[in-house]
Amino acid sequence: MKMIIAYIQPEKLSDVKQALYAAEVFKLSVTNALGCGQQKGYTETYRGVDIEVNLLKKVRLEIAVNDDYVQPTINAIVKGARTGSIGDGKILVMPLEQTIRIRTGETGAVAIG
Amino acid sequence: MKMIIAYIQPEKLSDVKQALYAAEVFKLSVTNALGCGQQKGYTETYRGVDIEVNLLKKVRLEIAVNDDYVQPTINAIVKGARTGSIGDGKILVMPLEQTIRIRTGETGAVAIG
Amino acid sequence: MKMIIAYIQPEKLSDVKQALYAAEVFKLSVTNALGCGQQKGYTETYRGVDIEVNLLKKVRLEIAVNDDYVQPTINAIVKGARTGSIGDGKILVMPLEQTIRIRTGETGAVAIG
Amino acid sequence: MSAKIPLLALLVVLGLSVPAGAQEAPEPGLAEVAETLQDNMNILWTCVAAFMVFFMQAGFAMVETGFTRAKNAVNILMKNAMDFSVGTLAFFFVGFGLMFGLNDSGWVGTDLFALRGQEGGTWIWTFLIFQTVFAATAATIVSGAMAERTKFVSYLVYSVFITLLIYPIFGSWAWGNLLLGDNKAWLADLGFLDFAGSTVVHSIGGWLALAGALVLGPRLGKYGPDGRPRAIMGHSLPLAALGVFILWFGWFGFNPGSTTVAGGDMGYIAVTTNLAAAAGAVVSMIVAWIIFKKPDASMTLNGALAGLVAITAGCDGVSAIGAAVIGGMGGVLVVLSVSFIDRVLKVDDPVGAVSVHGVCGAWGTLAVGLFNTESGLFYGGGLGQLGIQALGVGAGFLWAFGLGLVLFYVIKKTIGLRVSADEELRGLDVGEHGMEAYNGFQVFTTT
Amino acid sequence: MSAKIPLLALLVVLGLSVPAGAQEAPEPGLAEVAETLQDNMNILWTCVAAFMVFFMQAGFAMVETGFTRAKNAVNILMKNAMDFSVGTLAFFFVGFGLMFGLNDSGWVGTDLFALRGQEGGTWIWTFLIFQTVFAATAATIVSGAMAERTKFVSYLVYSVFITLLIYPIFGSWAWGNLLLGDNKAWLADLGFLDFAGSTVVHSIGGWLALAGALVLGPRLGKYGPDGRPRAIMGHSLPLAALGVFILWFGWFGFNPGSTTVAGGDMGYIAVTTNLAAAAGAVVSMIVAWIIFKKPDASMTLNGALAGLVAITAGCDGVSAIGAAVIGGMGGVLVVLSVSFIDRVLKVDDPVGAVSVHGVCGAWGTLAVGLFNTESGLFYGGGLGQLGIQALGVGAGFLWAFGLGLVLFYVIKKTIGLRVSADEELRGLDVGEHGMEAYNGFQVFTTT
Amino acid sequence: MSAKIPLLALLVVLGLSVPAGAQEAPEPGLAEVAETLQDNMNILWTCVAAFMVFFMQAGFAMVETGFTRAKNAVNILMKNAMDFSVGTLAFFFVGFGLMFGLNDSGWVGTDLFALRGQEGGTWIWTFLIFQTVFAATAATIVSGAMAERTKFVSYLVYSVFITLLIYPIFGSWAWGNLLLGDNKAWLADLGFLDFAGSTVVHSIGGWLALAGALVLGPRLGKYGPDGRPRAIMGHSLPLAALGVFILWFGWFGFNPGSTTVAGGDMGYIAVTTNLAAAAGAVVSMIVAWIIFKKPDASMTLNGALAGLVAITAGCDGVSAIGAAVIGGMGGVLVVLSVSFIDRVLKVDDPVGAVSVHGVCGAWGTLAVGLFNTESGLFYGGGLGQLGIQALGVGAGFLWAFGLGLVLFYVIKKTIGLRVSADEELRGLDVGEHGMEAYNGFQVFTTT
Ligand SMILES: Nc1ncnc2c1ncn2[C@@H]1O[C@H](COP(=O)(O)OP(=O)(O)O)[C@@H](O)[C@H]1O
Ligand SMILES: Nc1ncnc2c1ncn2[C@@H]1O[C@H](COP(=O)(O)OP(=O)(O)O)[C@@H](O)[C@H]1O
Ligand SMILES: Nc1ncnc2c1ncn2[C@@H]1O[C@H](COP(=O)(O)OP(=O)(O)O)[C@@H](O)[C@H]1O
Repeated sequence: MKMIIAYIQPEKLSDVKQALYAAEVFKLSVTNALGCGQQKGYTETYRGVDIEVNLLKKVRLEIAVNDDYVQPTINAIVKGARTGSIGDGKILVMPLEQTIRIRTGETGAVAIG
Repeated sequence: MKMIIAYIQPEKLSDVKQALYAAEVFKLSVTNALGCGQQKGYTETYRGVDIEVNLLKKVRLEIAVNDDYVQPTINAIVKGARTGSIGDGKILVMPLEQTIRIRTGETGAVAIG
Repeated sequence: MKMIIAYIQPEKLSDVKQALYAAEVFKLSVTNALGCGQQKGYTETYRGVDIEVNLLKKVRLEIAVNDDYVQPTINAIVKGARTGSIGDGKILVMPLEQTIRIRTGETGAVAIG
Repeated sequence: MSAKIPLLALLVVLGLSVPAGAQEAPEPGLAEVAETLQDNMNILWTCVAAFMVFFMQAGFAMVETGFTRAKNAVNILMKNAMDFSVGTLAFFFVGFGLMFGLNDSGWVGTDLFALRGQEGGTWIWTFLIFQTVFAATAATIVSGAMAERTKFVSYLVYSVFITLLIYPIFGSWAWGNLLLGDNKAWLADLGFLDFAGSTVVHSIGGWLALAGALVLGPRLGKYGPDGRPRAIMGHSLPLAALGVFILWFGWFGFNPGSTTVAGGDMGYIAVTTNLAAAAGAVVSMIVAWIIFKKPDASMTLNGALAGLVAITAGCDGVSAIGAAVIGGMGGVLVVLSVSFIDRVLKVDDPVGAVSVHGVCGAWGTLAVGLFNTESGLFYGGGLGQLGIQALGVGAGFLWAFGLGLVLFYVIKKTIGLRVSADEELRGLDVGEHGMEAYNGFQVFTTT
Repeated sequence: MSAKIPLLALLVVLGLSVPAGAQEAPEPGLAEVAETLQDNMNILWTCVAAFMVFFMQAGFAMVETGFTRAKNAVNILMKNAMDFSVGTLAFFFVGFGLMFGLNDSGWVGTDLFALRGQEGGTWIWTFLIFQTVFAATAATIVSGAMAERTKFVSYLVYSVFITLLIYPIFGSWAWGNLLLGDNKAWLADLGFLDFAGSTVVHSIGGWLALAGALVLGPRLGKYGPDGRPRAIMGHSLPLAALGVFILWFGWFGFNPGSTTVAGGDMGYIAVTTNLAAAAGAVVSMIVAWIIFKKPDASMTLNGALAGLVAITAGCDGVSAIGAAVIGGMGGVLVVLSVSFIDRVLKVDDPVGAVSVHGVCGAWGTLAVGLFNTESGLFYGGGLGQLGIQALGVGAGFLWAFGLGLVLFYVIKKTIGLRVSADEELRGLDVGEHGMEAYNGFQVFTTT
Repeated sequence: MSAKIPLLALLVVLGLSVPAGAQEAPEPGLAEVAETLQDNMNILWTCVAAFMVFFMQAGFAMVETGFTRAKNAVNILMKNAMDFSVGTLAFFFVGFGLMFGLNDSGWVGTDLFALRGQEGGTWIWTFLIFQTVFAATAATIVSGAMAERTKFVSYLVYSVFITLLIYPIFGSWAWGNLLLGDNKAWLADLGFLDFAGSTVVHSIGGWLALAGALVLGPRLGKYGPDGRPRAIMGHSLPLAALGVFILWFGWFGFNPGSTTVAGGDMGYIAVTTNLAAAAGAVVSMIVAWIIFKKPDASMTLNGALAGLVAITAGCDGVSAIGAAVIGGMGGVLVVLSVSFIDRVLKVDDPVGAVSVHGVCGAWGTLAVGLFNTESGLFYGGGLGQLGIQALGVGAGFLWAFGLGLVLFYVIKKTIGLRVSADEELRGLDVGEHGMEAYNGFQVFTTT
C-alpha cells in the first residue's frame, strides 16, 4: 500500500476530484497548505511597506491506495491538475504499512477503499 | 518507529485524546482536514442552487511512536473514535526512520516521547 | 529520497525559512497544526469556567529532499528553530519513494527540487 | 422671509387641519401653535428613539452570534431577524391592541387591533412604531439563551406568542394607560414604577429565556459526566463587542426615548443611563478579575448590559450617583448570576441572557424602591414603593416564567423543541438552513 | 428664565437675521416665529435622516462583502468607500445642479452647481446633504452585482458617471421641483408618484447593475460547461446580516426622512416601512422554504430589503395593511427573480442587487398605482395613476439600462472592465490592492 | 384639538415651571414660549448628536481591531470598552468640573464636580453627556497606537488620567467658557478657533498616542535587524472598514452637533464635513496609488478619517470648496506622515493614530487660519488668526506630548507598561484575558 501526497493549485481541486472519481479513487483527504516552490511569489504592500509573499496557497491531498492503484491515481491527479505552467504542483509517494478502518476494525487492503 | 495518521470525526477528538493519555501516549499533532470516504455527503443550498458537499470535516492526528507503542496507540484511537457508524474514520501506519528533538538534538527512540 | 516533517513554534517560521534558504533548500510546504508535547499547556477561562488548553499552536513543515540533503535540512531547521526551551519542536524523517512534478511529469531526484 | 404670513399658510406649515370656511376661522392662538410645535418635536424624537431601539436588534444579533459557535451562526442570525419580523406583524395585528387598547379591567386592552380607523392620526402611529421595537426587544432576548440547539420552526412559534400575548398583556398591567390616559392598568394604578422597562421588557424576556433554556436542556458537552460545567467558547469576540456597543447606543433611544417628549429630561436620563452602563462594565470586570484571576471580556461586556438593564426602570427618578450604584450592583449581580446559573442551577444559557435581562431587570426594578429620590427607601420614602416594586417583579416572574414553561413544554410535546443530537454536533446552520456562515474558512468543530 | 426677553435676543435665538436699524424693526409676529421654529425642526430632522441614510453605505458594504468571497473582500469594501467619496464630489459640483437647479424644460437643471452664492442659506445645504446620500445610495447598488471580477479603476469611472449624470438627470424628471417649486419636471408634472425613490434611486441603481453584470459576464466557475448555475457562497453571513440590519435602520431615515418635515406623518411612514420590511422577510423565507426545502438565510435577508425597496415609493400614501401586502409581494418577487436571473437570464449577480433594487423597485412604483388610498386602482382611482407609474418605471428602465449598456460597453472597449482570469482566480484583493482581507486566517480559495 | 388651551396646560406642555399662585401668573409671552421651544429642540439635537458621537466608540474599536492581529483582538476590544467606561466616571466626578466649572484664571475650572446641586437642570445634563463622549473620544485614540503590546492594567491607569486631567485642563483653555459664558479661557479669549476639536480632542489624543508609542517601543518583529520596517498586517479589513463607516457616521454628530443648536447651520456643517471626508479618502487613495503602485485600502480608510479630523476645527467657518481642500490636504498628509513615522521616526503606530489625529488635527487647526472666510489668510484676514491657531496647536502639543511622556514613563517605571516578550508572541488575548477572539478558527500566529 502507498500513501500519495499531492500539492495542487487550490482552484484545481474540483478537476482533480473528478479525475480521481473517473479512476475510481473515491477516498481522499484534503487540507490547505502554504507552499514554496519554483513558482515565484508576489509582493503585497501594507501601509506603504512591501511584503514578499513566497508562501503561496496550495491544496494538499492525501490518498492511501493499494499498490495497483498507485499509477492510476498519479495519472488522474496529473490529468486534473496540469496546466503546464509553474505552480502546478507535486506528487509524493510514500510507503504505507498498515490501514485500519475504525468502524469495523478491518485492516489492510480491504480497509483502504 | 512508526508514524500513525488517523482521521476521526471532529467531535471525537477529546475522547480520543483521553484514550491516548490512558495508553500513555502524550505527544501528538492535530490538524483539521476535509475528507471524502464511504460516508455520504449532504447537500447545501445557497440562493436556490444546490451544492453537493462531499468533503466532510475531519480531524487528522499525527502520532510518532516507537514500535512497541504502535498497537496500544491504534487500540486507543479505535476505542476513543468508534461509534460503529460510517464516518468513524481511518488509521494509517507508516514507517518512520528518524526523530530529532530540536531543543536537545536528541535523536531516535528517546526523542519521540 | 526522504520526507522531512518538522513541528516548530509559529513565530520561528521565518527564521527557519531563512536557515533553509541558506542551506539551499527552497521548496517546502507549511500547514498550521495543534500540538501536544512536553510543553505544558495553559488555562484559559471563559465566563468563569476553566479550560485546559493542552493543544498548542504549532507550524508543520513538510520538505521532500534527496538523501544528500537530509542532514543539511535537519541542521538548518534546528538552527532556525532552537531556543533551548521546551516547545522548540520535533523533526521526523520518513522514507519517500517517488516524486512527480505535475507540470512536466518529471520524476525522482530531478522532480524534487 | 416676510414677517407677514397668511394664517392659512401658517396652519399648513404646522400641519394643522384647516377648518372648513377657513376664512372665518379663528386665528390660532399662541397656546395652540406652541402645542403643535411641541407635538411635532415629540413625534420627531419618539421616532428617532424608536429607530435607535430598532437598531438594538443588530446588537442582539451580533452579541448572540459572537458568543456562540461558528457552526450555528446562520441559525442565530435567522432567529434574530425572524423574531423581529414575525413580532412586528403579530404586535401590529393583535399585541398593540391588547397592551394599549381601551382597557376598563386593568388587565387587558380590547381594541385598536391593527389600528383600524386611526389612519388620520399622527401620534398614535409614532407610538406604535416605538412600542413595536420595544416588544421586539423582549422577544429577541430569548434566542440567546436557547441558542445552538433549538429547532428553527419551534422558535418561530414561540416568537409569535410572546409578541402576540405574553409581552402585551403584562405590558397592559404596567403601561396600559400610556396611550389612553383613562385606561385602567392595575400595576400602574398601584404606583408601580418601571420607566423604560427593566421588568416590562427585560425581565419578561429574561424569565421566558430561563423557562426556555430549562425545558430545552443544556447543549451537548456543556456538562461533563461528573456534572461539572464545561466552557463552550463563542466564536467571535469582535462581533460580540460590536453588538454591545450597538446595544449601548440603542439604549440612548430606549431610556431617554421613553419620555416620548423632546427636550426636558432627555439629557439627564442619558447621563444616568450612561453612568450605570459604565459602572456595570467596570465593576463586573473587577469582580471577574478577582474571582477568575483574569479580566474576562465576555463578563465585562455582559456587565455593561447589566448596568443598562438595571437602570432602565429608574433612569428618570434616581440621582446620578444612585444610577452609578445601581449599574455597579448590576455588574456584581451578573457575574455571580452567570456562575450560579451555570454551576448550581445547571441551566445552559450561552450568552447570559437570563442573568443580564432577568436578574438585573428585577434588581433594577427593585432599586427604584430604594433609590427613587421621591419615594425610595434611601430617601425617606419608606417601604411602600419598594413593596409595590417587589409586587411588580413577582408578577412579572410568575407571568413570564409560568407561561414560558407551559408554552415551551407544549411546543416540545408537539412539534418538538430541540434538534437531533447529530444535527447539533454538525451545527444547526447545515441542518436547519443548509448553508455555512463562514464559507472558505477552516473552522474546527471539535466542540 | 425671565418672561421678558428683548426681542432682538429672541430674533437671535431663532437665528433670524436681525434687520438693519433693528430698533425700529417690527416685532416678529407669531406666524414668523412659528415658521422659524418649524424650519429649524425640519433642518434637524432632515439632517438626522441624511446621516441615517449615509450609514446605509456601511450596510451595503457589509452585505456585499458578506455575500462574496473572502479573497475579494478588500476590493468590494474599497468600491463601496470610493463610490460614496467620488460620488459626493461629483454630485456636489455637477449632479445636484442638474437635478435641482433652475429647470424650465422639465428635462434637466441648469444652475446651483457647487451651490455657488448660497453660502448664507441654511435649508439648501441641508437639502444638499440629504440628496447627496440618496445619490450615493443609487451608485453603491451596482458594486454588488459586478462584484468579484470588475477592475477597480473601471468601477471608479462608472461611479463618477452615475452621480454626475445618470442619476441626477432622471432625478430631475421626477423630483426636479422639490427645491425650486416653480421648476418643470416632466414626470412629476404628469402626476408620477415616487415618494422616497423606489424608481428614482433603487430601480435606477438596479437597472444599471443589470447592464453592468450583463456586459461584464459571469464569474469564472459560476456556470458549468452544461450552463447550469453553480453556487458561489458568500464568506460571511454574519457580516451580511449585520449589513441588512444597518440598511433597515437607515431606511427609517430614507422613507420618513423624505418628508423633510419634522412631525406629522413621520411615524406613520415609519410604520408602513417597517411592516413592509417584516412582511418581505417573512414571505421570502416561506417561499424559499417551499421551493428550496430550507429557510435560506441569504434569501430571507434579501427579502427584507425587497420589502423595503418596494414600499419606498408608496410609504406615505398606502394603508398599513397595503404596505404589508406590497412588502410581502416584494418578498415573493425577489426569490423568483433571483432564480430567474440566475438560471434563465444567466446573468451573474452575486448579491441579488438587480432583483432587490431593480425588480422590487419597479414593483413598488407600480404598486402605488394599485394601493394609493387616493388614486390607486384598488381604491377606485381607476387606471390613470397606474398608467403614469408604468410610464415612470419604463422611462427609468430605458434611461438607466440603456445608458448603462453604453457606458459599460465603452469602458470595456477602452480601459477594460474585467480583471484577468488569473487575477480573478487568486482574488482581486491581492491583484488590485496587494493585500488580503483576513491576514492570518486559513481561507480555502478552491472556488 | 381645541383652539382654547388653558395657559397652565401650555406651561406644562412646554415644561415650564408653573409659578406659585399660578392664577395670577402673567401669561407667558411669545418670546418666552419661543425660547422654550428652541431650548427643547437644542436639547434634542445635542442629545442625539451625543449618542452618535458615543457610537464612534464602536468605530474606533472596529478600526483598531481590524488593523491589528487576531491574537490581540480581545485585548484591544477590552481597552476600547474600558477607556470609555472608566473615562465616563472620571469625567463625571472630576474632569467636567475642571473643564467647564467656574473659571476665573482661564487655566482650570473649579466647581461642578459630579454636578452637585444641578439636579433640577436640563441643559447642563445634556451638555454633560455631550462633553463626556467627546472626552472619551480623545481617550480612545491612544489605544490604537499602543496596541498589541501594552499591559492592560497600565492602559487602565492611563485612561483615568487623560479624562481626569490631561484632556479637561487643556479643554478649559479653549472651551472653558462654553457653559458659563463669563468664564475665562485663555486660548479662547485670544481668539483661538477650534469649533469641534481638531486640537482639543484629536491632536491631544494623537500627541498622547505618540508619547505612548515612543515610551513603549515597537512591537517585536516590527523592525528588522537592519532597522527596516516590516509590515504587520491587520487581521480584518472588513471590520476596519466598518469601523471607518461608523466613525464617518458619528462625525455627523461630532461636527454639526457642536453647534448645540438645532436648525441653522447644521446642514452646512454636515456638508463641509462630508466633503472633507470624501476628499480625504479620494486624495489619499491617489497618493498611495502613486507612491506604492497600488490603491492601498488601509491608507484610503485612514484618508477618510484624516479629512474628517482636519475639517473638525473649521467645519463651521470655511467655504465648501475650502472644506474639500482642507480634507484633501489631510489625505496627502496622512499618507506621508504614516510613512515618515514608520520609516524615519521608527515609532510603531499600528493603526496610524498619530498621523490621523495628531498631525491632521494640527493641520486642520492651522487651516482655520488660512481658510476661515472671515479671518483667514486666504480671505484677507492677514496672519493674526493663523498665529493664534499656531499658538493653540503648539500649546496642545507641549501639554499633551509632554505630560504623556511623563505619565507613560512613570507607569513604565512603576507597574510597567509592556507585556513580556513571550506573552506578546503568543498574543495578549491569552496572556491578559485568558481567552481567544476567534475560537474554532485556524489562525496563523507566525507573526
Ligand atoms: N520538495 C518539496 N517539498 C515539499 N513540498 C514541495 C516540494 N516541492 C514542491 N512542493 C509543493 O508543491 C508546490 C508546487 O511546487 P512548484 O515547484 O511550485 O511547482 P512546479 O514544480 O510546477 O514549479 C509548492 O508550492 C509546494 O507546496
Ligand atoms: N484511502 C484514503 N485515503 C485518504 N484518506 C482516507 C482514505 N479513506 C478514508 N480516509 C479519511 O478517513 C475519513 C473517514 O473515512 P470513511 O470511509 O468515511 O469512514 P468509514 O471507513 O467508517 O466509512 C474520510 O473522510 C477521509 O478523510
Ligand atoms: N511523538 C510525536 N508525535 C507527533 N507530534 C509530536 C510528537 N512529539 C512532538 N510532536 C510535535 O512537536 C511539538 C513540540 O514537541 P514538544 O515535545 O513540546 O517539544 P520538546 O520536545 O522541545 O518538549 C508538539 O507540540 C507536537 O506538535
